Amino acid sequence: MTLAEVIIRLVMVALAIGLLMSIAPLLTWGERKWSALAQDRVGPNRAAIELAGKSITLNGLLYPLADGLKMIFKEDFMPTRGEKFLHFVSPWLAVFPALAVVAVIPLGARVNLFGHEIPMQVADLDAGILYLFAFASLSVYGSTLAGWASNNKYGLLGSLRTSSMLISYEVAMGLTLVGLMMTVGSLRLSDIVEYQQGTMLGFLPRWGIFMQPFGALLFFVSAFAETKRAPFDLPEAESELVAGYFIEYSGMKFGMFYLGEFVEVVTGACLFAVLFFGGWQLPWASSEAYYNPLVVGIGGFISTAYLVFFVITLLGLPLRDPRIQFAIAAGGFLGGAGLALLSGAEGLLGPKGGVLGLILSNGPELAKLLMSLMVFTMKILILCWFHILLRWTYPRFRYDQVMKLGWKMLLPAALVNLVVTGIVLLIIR
Amino acid sequence: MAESKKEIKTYISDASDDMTWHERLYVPALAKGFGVFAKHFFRNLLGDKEEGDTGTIQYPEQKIAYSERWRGAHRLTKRPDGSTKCVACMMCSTACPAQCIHIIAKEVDDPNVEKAPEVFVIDELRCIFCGMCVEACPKDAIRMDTGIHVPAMYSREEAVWDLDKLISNKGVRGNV
Amino acid sequence: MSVKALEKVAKKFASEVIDKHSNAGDDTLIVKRAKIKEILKFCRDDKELKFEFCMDVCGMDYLGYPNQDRFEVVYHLYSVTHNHRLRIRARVPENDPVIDTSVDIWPGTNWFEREVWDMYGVKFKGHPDLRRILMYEEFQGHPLRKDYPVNKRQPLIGPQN
Amino acid sequence: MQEVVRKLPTSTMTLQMGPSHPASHGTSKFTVELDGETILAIDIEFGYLHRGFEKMCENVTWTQVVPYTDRLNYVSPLINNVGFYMAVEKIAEVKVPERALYIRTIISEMSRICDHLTCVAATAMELGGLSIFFYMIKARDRIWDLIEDITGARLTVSYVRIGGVMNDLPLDFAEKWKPVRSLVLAMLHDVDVMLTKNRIFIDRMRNTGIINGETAMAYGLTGPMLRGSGVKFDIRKASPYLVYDRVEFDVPVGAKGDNFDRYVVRMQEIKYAVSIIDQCLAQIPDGPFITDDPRLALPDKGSVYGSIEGTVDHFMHIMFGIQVPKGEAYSYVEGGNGELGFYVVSDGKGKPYRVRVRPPCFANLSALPTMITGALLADLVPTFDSINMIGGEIDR
Repeated sequence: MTLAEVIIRLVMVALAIGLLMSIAPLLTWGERKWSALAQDRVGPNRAAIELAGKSITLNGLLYPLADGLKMIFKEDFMPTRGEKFLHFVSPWLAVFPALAVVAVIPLGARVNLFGHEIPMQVADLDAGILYLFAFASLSVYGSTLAGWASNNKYGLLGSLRTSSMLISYEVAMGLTLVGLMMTVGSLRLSDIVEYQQGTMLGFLPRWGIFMQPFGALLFFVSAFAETKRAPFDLPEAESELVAGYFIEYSGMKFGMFYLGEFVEVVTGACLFAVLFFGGWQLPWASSEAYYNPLVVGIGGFISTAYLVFFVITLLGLPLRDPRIQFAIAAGGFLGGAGLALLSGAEGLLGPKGGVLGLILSNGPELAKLLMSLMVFTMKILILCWFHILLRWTYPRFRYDQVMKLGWKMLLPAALVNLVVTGIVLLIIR
Repeated sequence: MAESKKEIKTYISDASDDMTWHERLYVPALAKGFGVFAKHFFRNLLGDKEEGDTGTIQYPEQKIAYSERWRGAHRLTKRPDGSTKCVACMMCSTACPAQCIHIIAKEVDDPNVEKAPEVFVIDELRCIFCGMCVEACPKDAIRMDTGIHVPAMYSREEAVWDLDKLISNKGVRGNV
Repeated sequence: MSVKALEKVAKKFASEVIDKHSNAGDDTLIVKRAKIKEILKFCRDDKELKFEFCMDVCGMDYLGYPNQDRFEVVYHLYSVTHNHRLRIRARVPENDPVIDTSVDIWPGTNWFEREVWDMYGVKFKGHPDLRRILMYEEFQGHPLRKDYPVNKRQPLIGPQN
Repeated sequence: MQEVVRKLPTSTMTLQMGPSHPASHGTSKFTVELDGETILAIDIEFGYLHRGFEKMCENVTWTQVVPYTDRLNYVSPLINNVGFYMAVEKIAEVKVPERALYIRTIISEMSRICDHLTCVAATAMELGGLSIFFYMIKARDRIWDLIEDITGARLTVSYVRIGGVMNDLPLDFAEKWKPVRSLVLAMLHDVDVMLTKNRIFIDRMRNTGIINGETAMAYGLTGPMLRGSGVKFDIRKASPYLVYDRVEFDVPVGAKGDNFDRYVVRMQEIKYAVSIIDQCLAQIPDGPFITDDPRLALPDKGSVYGSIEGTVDHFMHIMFGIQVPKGEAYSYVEGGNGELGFYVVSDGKGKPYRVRVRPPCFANLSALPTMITGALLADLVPTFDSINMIGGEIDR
């Protein structure tokens, strides 16, 4: 491994963790704000910083910050007769696996920049999906041990529910993906993404969700259950078990469970995007299309406009205002034009020397990199939004019903999906 | 009866017996429910914040207008010369279910005024804002139309409002 | 219909009846406590009466009323089938405040009788679980008796005096 | 090989839920004996909110009881007001003016809407559907705004007086009712779509907390709980009071007596309550809103300020209170949770000799052990919610 490769890997680690750690706290804000909107409320908007005599609230964007500060300085409570070591260690066990999952996820297109082959993922493992499953099952320990170590009956009930529920749903989750693995023929996540380019049947993007619609639904349900959020929030079931397995946690230890939950939401969205929504691929287009300035321009326009729109809704600005609408359009236009220019400039202007030449010669690759990153982020954000809004819509299951759903509905359905996929593949090939 | 039976029958409910097939599939009904929820989301996101659906009052910047009959903290009305209309007849303290009004009467020189309160205190912590004192007053001397809540206080003594304080309270709809 | 219910019970248990009236439209039967169980059972089981409901059981304290027992247990019965009501008041003397329970007739009277015990100190013979219900176990006395002072403080709650 | 059967030494777990527990609504405590998650036995303890309602009533005048009744079922205080004074009027044989009867019906039905909204909202919230809670509470708040318009307070209304009510309806009440009405109906539709066909919700509610009609009657259950069990008993129909015999409505009845039936019954009753208010507003006559009998009602302010008779009447009324003749009466109204009974005894001395309130949820809650034993811990939540225990009412 050369020094450059080491640096690339380190940068990738920073990028992956950075992406997770910036989206996850944002989601704690988004959860409150989006749920508030759907529930006919305004949501939190009072946290403020006094700057030059003006209080800046940023529409409640400061809440994650305030939360973090609060949790750090809050008393770290430890039940007297609890199991000290496990009580200390289990929040880490809850966060770490959730973070580790992101290592195998391709965040963007593999590019060739400045003479280096750069895969936009920390580790491109052959057995990427198996790695995912391994870490997903590790996360059971965190919550199970937390409840047990708290010496609390509610905690115990919560941890029992967690362990049985998570393990049951992992079985279903694993089986639903076998269909996809058979279709693609690889466990490597970058292969799966590569496979999802172009069109199928002439009019559909060749995405996992169209190749395996049933599998996608099943996977979505079981991945949802893995995050332990409503309607699958029986481990913490507010009204029965008060807070379930983390009832005796406070301060940053509680914060880590909380963060872990949101990290799981993000990684869940990443996984779902990679497996079923083509990862960083553009719909209908092949990955070669990233070198087409026109495609890059249109894609850039849409994704930049979306990101601007996202930021604007973050800030709570009124979307009815024509100026805001103009800003969104302008942002999209600038982004699209910039990317298209970057991609196609060398072709238009011919080769140049110096730093400009260096950038221009790497222009198409750079544009591809930026574009794919943006497309991927956009997909994640939409999925996270969907995930969070779903969480606030439904009442929760009962313990036995969730097990019944897992074993009696999801598992057989996954098997059926597997068999049908096998038959179809046999016929086609 | 049923309780005397020591043997306990454990049942796990199974609702599937009276559901239609599409209810049993979860997804259609869940999707519909999500549709309603998302409808609210987009209506509030794209709609006009001012007259939107939220109906949230940004207290303390915004305040709702109380109804005309709303019973707030008390006040004593005044005669044109600034003295209280109260004639210390004790009607209000008799009618008060919470016994929060305390009055000591005094004689006044003015021949048109029978009596006046020397001491008139209302313990606003005891008060339950039922409005019976206002009903009981034969002189329209006590009213609850100030439109103010009794504020939070640091000591119990502050909650006992005396004559001066009660006279200085203003009514929402003009000070009669 | 309603007068009939009153008359029927009064006729059947003529020896038990102390008084009866229909003031303000409420049929009232005042009885001795001895056969209260039979009376109530009759009220529930008789085809023409069929009082499925024992809507309320409450105590009364007639302290200082001469020529009558101090306590009363008042039953309000209702029949859905015939849509009529009946009030039965059973006199309970002060020196022996015990009356038969009606829990085995209507299980719903369980808590109501506990409350009467809690508030008036009338015991129900045969009640499966005669504990205090609104007050706490350590409470002294029975608060709704007329001789329990309104402003009395108990050691566990409120300021001491 | 010899077969060895080894039994693990297991024991049941006693779990104490409450008095400070989300499912206990703040004022009750369940001591639950659990085998795994199955409830073997449950003991309910309440009284944490006991403030001696009946004792207090014996020491104040007849008028001064009203504020106490506000605090019984604090979600529908107006029904309590009406119920108490109906008992007093029964003893004193008071004739209530027509308009007052209509006003009382309107406010009773508004309170019933609030009560059912709160109950269904709490059920949905504690099952995890927090959004439904917000939708319903928003609608309830709009109704409370109207109640504030009528009575001058949102919760502690003290509105009803003997022989009538305190104030007339505001002039623009019918105008203001229209948007509230459409909001309530739109909200009901939304909630209906989100819950009624939703299998997660059906699974949680169907076949949990079952009580059949016969047992329900033996336990003295009334209101939506009894009707959920299939017994068609509604005091508004069985012995119509106020103007319930002049409006058209139906009594929804469940079949199985489970939580889902009670939920459906409540949702239906909200719709009927809305229609009753509409009909009342269409029928309401003009006229006085309180009786003009000077022994019972305060004279109007004009005659108090202007005439010596009025002043004297006023003084007599306040100083000596209402004189209720000797007697006893039990009056019953259909409260949000069932039969709200007031048994009032007067010894003719100006103060109630005894005010006994029959809180509907007292009887309703006493059936909880039979409904929940053998079910799962999670079933306790919807079952307890559908009973709709109100701390102020049960603890008095």
